Amino acid sequence: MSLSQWGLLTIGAPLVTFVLFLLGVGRRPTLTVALSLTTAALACAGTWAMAITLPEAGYQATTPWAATADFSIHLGIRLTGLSTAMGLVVGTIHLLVQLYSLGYMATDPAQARYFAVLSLFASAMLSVVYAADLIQTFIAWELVGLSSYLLIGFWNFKPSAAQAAKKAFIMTRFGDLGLFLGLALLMLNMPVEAGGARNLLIALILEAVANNDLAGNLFGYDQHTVIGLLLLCGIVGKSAQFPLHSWLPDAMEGPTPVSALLHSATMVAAGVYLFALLQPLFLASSITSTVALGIASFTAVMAAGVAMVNPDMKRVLAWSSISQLSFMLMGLAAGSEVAGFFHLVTHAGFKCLLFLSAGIFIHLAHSGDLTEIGRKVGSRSRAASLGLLVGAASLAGVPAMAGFMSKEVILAQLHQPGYEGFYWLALLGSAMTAYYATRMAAVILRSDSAAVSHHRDTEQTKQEVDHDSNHQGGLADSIMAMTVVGLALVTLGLGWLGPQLAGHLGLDAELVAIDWDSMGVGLAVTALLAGGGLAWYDYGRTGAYREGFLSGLPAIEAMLKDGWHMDRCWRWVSDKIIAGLTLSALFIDRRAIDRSIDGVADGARSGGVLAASLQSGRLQWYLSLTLAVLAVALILLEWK
Amino acid sequence: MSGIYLRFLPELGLLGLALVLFFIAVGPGQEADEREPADSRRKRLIRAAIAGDRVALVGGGVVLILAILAVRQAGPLFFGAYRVALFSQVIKIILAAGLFFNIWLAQEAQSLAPRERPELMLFLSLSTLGMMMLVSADELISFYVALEIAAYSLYILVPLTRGHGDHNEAAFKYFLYGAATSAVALFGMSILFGLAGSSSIPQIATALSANPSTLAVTALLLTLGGVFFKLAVFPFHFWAPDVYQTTSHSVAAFIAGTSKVGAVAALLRLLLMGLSLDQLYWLLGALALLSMSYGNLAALAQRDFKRLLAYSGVAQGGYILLGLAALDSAAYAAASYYAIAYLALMLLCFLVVIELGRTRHGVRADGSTDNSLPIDALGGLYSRSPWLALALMIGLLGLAGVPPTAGFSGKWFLFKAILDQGGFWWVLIAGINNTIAVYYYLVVLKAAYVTPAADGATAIETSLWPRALTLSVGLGVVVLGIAPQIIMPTLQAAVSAMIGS
Amino acid sequence: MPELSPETLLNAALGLLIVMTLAGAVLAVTLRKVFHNLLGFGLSVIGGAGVTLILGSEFVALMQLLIFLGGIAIAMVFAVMMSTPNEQAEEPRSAGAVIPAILLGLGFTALICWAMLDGNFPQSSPYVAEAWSVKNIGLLLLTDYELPFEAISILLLAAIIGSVLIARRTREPEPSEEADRG
Amino acid sequence: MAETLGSYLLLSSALFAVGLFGVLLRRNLVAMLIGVELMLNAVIINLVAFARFAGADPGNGQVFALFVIGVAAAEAAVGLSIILTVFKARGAISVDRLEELSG
Amino acid sequence: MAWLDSHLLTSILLCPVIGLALTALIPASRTGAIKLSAAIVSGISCALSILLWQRFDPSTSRLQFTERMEWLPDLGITYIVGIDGLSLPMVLLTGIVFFTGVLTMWELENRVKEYFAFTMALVAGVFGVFISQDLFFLFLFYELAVLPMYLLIAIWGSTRREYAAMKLTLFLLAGSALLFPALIGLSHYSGLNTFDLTLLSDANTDWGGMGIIIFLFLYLGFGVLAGIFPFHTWSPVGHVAAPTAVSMLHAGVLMKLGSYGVLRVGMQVMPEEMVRWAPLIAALAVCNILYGAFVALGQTDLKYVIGYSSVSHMGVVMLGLATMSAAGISGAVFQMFAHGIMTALFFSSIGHIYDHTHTREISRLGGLFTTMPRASTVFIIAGMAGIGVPCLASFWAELLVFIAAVKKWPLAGALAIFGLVVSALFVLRVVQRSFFGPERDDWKDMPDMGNFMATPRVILAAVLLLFGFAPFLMLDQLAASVDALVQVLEASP
Repeated sequence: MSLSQWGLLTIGAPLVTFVLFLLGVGRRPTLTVALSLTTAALACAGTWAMAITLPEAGYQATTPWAATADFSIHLGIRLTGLSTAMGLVVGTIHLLVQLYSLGYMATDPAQARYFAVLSLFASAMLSVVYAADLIQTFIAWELVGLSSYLLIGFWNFKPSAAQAAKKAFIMTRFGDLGLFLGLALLMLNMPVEAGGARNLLIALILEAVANNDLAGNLFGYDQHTVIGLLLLCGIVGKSAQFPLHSWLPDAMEGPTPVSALLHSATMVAAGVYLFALLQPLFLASSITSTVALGIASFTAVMAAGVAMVNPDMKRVLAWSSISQLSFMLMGLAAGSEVAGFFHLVTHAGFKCLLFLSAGIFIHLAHSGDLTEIGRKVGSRSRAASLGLLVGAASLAGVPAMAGFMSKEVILAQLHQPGYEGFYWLALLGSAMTAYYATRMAAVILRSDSAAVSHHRDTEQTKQEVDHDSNHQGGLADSIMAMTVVGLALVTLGLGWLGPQLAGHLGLDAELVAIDWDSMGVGLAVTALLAGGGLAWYDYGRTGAYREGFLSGLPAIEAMLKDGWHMDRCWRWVSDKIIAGLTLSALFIDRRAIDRSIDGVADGARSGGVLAASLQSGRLQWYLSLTLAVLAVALILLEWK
Repeated sequence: MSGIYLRFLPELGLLGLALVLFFIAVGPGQEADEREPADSRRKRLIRAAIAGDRVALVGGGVVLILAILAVRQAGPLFFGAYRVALFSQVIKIILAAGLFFNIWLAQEAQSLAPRERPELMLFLSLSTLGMMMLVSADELISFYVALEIAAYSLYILVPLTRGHGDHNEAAFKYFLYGAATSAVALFGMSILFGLAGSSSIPQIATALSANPSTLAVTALLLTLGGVFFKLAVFPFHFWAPDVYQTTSHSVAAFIAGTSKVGAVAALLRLLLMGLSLDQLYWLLGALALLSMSYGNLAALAQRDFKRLLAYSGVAQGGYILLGLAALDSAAYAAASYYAIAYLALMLLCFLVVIELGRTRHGVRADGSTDNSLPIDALGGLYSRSPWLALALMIGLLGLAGVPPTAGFSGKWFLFKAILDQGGFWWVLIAGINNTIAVYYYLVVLKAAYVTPAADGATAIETSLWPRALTLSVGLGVVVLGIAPQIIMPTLQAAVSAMIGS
Repeated sequence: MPELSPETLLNAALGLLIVMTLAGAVLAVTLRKVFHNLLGFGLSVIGGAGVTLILGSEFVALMQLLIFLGGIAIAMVFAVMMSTPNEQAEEPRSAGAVIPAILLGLGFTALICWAMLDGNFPQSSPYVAEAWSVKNIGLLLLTDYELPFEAISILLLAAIIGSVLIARRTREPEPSEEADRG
Repeated sequence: MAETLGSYLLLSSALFAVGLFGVLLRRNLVAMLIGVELMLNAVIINLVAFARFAGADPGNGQVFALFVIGVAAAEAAVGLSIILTVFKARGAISVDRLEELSG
Repeated sequence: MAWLDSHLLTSILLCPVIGLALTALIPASRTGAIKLSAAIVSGISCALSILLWQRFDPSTSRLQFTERMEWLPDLGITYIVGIDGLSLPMVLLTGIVFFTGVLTMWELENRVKEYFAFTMALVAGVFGVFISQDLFFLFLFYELAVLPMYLLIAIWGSTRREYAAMKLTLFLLAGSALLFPALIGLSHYSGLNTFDLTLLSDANTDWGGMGIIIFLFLYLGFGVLAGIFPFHTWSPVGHVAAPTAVSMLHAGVLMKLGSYGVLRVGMQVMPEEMVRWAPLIAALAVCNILYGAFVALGQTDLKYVIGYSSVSHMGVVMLGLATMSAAGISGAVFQMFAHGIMTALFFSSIGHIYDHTHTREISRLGGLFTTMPRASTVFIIAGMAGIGVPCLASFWAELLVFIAAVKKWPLAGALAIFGLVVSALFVLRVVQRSFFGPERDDWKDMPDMGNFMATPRVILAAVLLLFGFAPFLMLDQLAASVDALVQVLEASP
């Protein structure tokens, strides 16, 4: 099989499942599930094959898909170190989650729709990864958004799920607004090749950026900055960075495997991947990189803060994903290509592990609340506890674990002159990460010894759990347990794959190596110990008050619980601005335009009544009127 | 010698028909005979009336055939007082066709007493005869007498409606308004006679073009007044709504349809005299726009269908006058094409009025006759009689200028001719007027097609006559609309021959 | 006494006739009783005939007198007698209706008259007695104007039948008008 | 009074005006008819005057006048019979009784 | 087959006319036969338009399948029919919407005979406009398409139908009151006394002062039907009142007559005037997009939302035309096609919902996804197309138009793209309120679409997906004609 055939198979196979589902195969769930599993396996095999047989200079095969005289759009695949590595991650995790979902969704009546949309997501995500033309990336980007909408709103009979799905789609759409505009401007300012039709082939873009063809100014600013900032909007939207992040915690309404696959490992990582893909373009203007760094570092700290106080396990993991994504962005924005990406790979591993184990915990405890899980399940489920331990450890950044290895590279990258502020923020972030990671592990695993803290279960996680819990144990549990254990083992080894990854990306392994006795590592370990210790003190040790040091500062705690009131400002925006615009538009439509047009019609009608009244019935009035008009005509004749 | 008879064939045919009808009217069946019981006398009268109707129909058909035969005739008659040309012969065919269809409509007309039905046929044919002579009269005196023949037979027909009522009021108004206008027209003609020194139209034309003065335009305007009265253009239209509403449906059909075609033809011939007076262009244009707008606006406020048709007639007269104001052969051809289309569409509308009239017991409480037809009486026509509904739809859509009827093509040619003479803004005003007109046509169509039949409204069984008429005229209108080249070239040739000579 | 030459006599007669016509016309229009109007109308017709006579057309003058006075005026008398039983006078129009009517009537005719007066009519040809004779009219009626001659007969026939028809309905109602409606 | 075309035209216009005035003002239908007849008289004088002074063919003018007289007669006949039917229908021959049809 | 080859267009035009004749002949009582004949006729016309699509030679920009017949030579009227890349998609669109429209109204019961007769007349008018190359016939078919609309809405309509029908008809005829002088003026002021479009556009006459007025009248006349900003209020009212298939035909096809008119008559014959007025057209188009989207956001009736979304999408079409670039115009034509199919799908799904629940209040409808999964999926597919989700036809159209717009007027482009977000808002708001959420008990026993009734919806969805997956099918057909038009536009001063 040639590379392009592999590519077509990887992207095409899952899509076939979705199309067949649409055409009616959906009526037989088992067939759909089987089909989606086989296509997932095929795709995963495809990604591995492409990663292994990648020729030295990369491979690109495109066909012009929609051509007009001004510009043409190409579809195809572009295999580079980066794209095959990312494809590998996506393919494998997707296969794992599909397996896991077999158990998780065993009893759900709409199972066929779930697996079909999941395959649609896989094909879209792979298409983002392997795209050769930025427009193809944009297309896949939108499809990913669509499938996340359908998956978050999978249980659409739940109003909260429907609301969350809509919110996710709209917010990411805001981001895509900037992305589309950026792409359009990029397309229009690309150097014109011979045929006169411009296009957005990534290879051409990188080449143009390299030999500085894109210089010049656009609306008075440097072109790189304008395009870079606009593309950044898309990334901020998709990877849930600061202004457009509040959809991710609500996205937890969806089934847990969805959260595992989409909202931790792959989908939200698409933004970071795009940044890595077009890194030379972003770094070409210093303003864009500093803005990216600023947003990322602020989001890291902000998200970590919320994660520290959030009672619900999946919400904690969601906020933690936001902050980890900011770390990746910081790494990339600070200039190193491998730092962010390595963290992306490891994060995909341990965050997916954490989510899958959370799935088991919630299945068993019938509730998403941390203390509830701690009390009911504690460490009874072997696999889940193992997953939780390994995941939490690498999340917190315990040395030699996957999280630590990749985060350390990022911290090292930030440790250069000029990035001091961001470095300290990163350190603070990793400390807070250590805090909430240990807090989560401690609350669940050490629940029996600690005094019973006041327990509050949020309404909607209750309902969600009822749904999860009606499984009949047995085969489903064992499948889920096996996947978690497998993933745990893989995550353990991930940390050490740094050099191979760098080699795959065509960079020397030095960039990823950690010199253990440097001051940076020391600082990182101190941050870990500080955060972890504090959390252990609050939650882990016997007799802990399980309150969290923040309960001492109720104002801050309330703000953090409410997610820095971001939801409230977005609702304000939608209520005030959008509703206001709608009402004024309605007013114009009903009052101004309609009223004036009906007015014209009534005017004509009253003109009619006036004209008819001329017909008074008196014969002599008729005659005099006729003569009067004739007289006027005669006068006009004389005068003209 | 035979040439002369051939040239005068249609008029001779009509005279013959009038003679036959005269004898039927005063024939043996009519005189009152005490001994005879009332209802047998009534049956005899009805039989005589139906016999009269059939004879008139056959006679109308014969006249139509004669007119078609005589279409190629050309040349002067009666010592130059009468000119027969392709244009006059074409108009005679249309007038004969109009008469034939009007007689077809008036078969067993209910709104006239059986005793007076032969007279109805007699005066209809006399009026058509007058109009035929009007068209080829080449001399002011015969023009005036022919005009009066056409007019007086209609003044007599209007009061002939069954019983007493407000049609008498309309009759007197119609008569006196007509008399006064014809007196004013005569005054204008006398001035024309003075200016040209002779009453023959070609000489007047040469005299007027020799020294065009405001007096010439004044005189021509007054003379045109007489014909405007007949065409019911704005300042001369006041009689139309009352007459249409109150007189019997068959007479109203004739006044609305055929007599308007005659008026258009007469106007065309009179305008020959004023071709060189450019002030006339502005005057006629202004009159046309006024009458178009007045007709359309007034029609908006109407509740009675025939009154609405009257005002719409004023508006349609405005469109035709706008065409005639362009004073060039293409415009004249378009105007006559539009007049033909208008005649056919009016026949369709009045077919519905007459058939509905049969089912309405038109007598008010105080015994006076009520010939009005409110629009709501059309309610639910689609279910009561699909044939009439179809006829009404074609008629109304044609009047509204909706393709594929001849109304649309007519409007298109008319507006093209006007615009070619530089009337861009006039065409815009006419277009806007057309939109206003569509409103009240749709109000009627809504009554017929949308509002369900009022309870108690019985189904109207239409006999073979009206169905055949709907099919033939309706199809004719649609075919004429889609393929105007059937008659358009002949009209253009006729008009250019007339203007050229 | 100015000498009685034929012109002064002619002018005097013309003056008298004009005054008679106009006075008759004004009487025909303003008096309140219809009979007085008819008398005024008769006077005006006689004046008109006289003027026509002076203009040289005896036949037309004669016809005017004959038809207008003999025919139309008498018919009107009959009509008035049949329609207004007790001869009551018609109350006059209010000033508000009169003035606009006068203004309109006079204005309209003044406009035409002003246009006529400064209109350039062709040169007047010398008076040829023979052209004005009755023989010439008879000749013309049967040659040049033979068509209107025939046409007027149709018109008069139609008028007679029509008026008889309409008038008949006023006297003897239709025998079974209602029954027939069935 | 000078015997010129102008004076005759003045006379006929005056007569026309008075006739018009009669038609516009009088309530009695017959009086209106009289007004119309007066207007026709004015036309006759006009025609004959043109025949005499404006170089028109005298025969033509006179014949025209004759036909106008003829039509006037026909008009009076029809007019009077219509007035009779109005009288039967409305009981009076005054124009105020003829104002019911409007709008 | 040779006859068919040379007279393909006239036979497409004659299909509905024959359908009209057939419907007239079949007695009113046998509704089944009438529906069957209508289905067959519409099927044939759809098949013929697909045949046309397949036989079309995309390499040249000249007119194809032309048929010519002298009609009234000295009045400059000749019967010329022919299509090029611009009108080909429109003919296909009409064929598809006509066929699916007839199928959607399969459950109609009252006055079936008249309904199908008027629909045949309407479609004959629409076909006529898209294929005729002579102004007289173009205007004849344009007016023919307007009047049956009145009766269709007034008789079979729903909320405030008579007011809506009258308002719609008067609006369109006011538009045509402007078109009368403009079209005739074209032939008069161009000096050559003909209505033949190709002659007029090749002559590239200098219009002088009157050119401005004529183009303005053309743009406003046709624009009223295309729903441009200030004159759009008739279209939502008309859509809501019309029965399902009529609003499918109306929003799907009739609104395209307006923009097609501007494209064919306005841009081809008077390029320099188009260049002069392009900024105004673009500004109004952007108003259309944003204004339509925001008003749709505030609506409570399902059909009103779709009505205003059509106004917003037609704004995208006009924006595409205003950019006068190859991408813009081909995007506009593609959007005309895609929006036609999408709105037809929207209305047919709402039709099914309305027929059973007899309400279209968004607040009262809820949880329909569980009660009627099929109808809801169809609505959601149409909704996704409305938002411009990839793999559905309108994505490509909007992509091309917006990139072209950003190139010509960056601000207009940005605002138009913002419109996308607002349209996402109102579609998802409707989907969330009416389709997702808990199942309401008063709609619990509503039947979902049967297999037969699902076929038209599936056809429409399939077309959306087909052109979404393979845009080159459409863009290659358009390429030659669009390039020719762009050259003409660039050549003018």
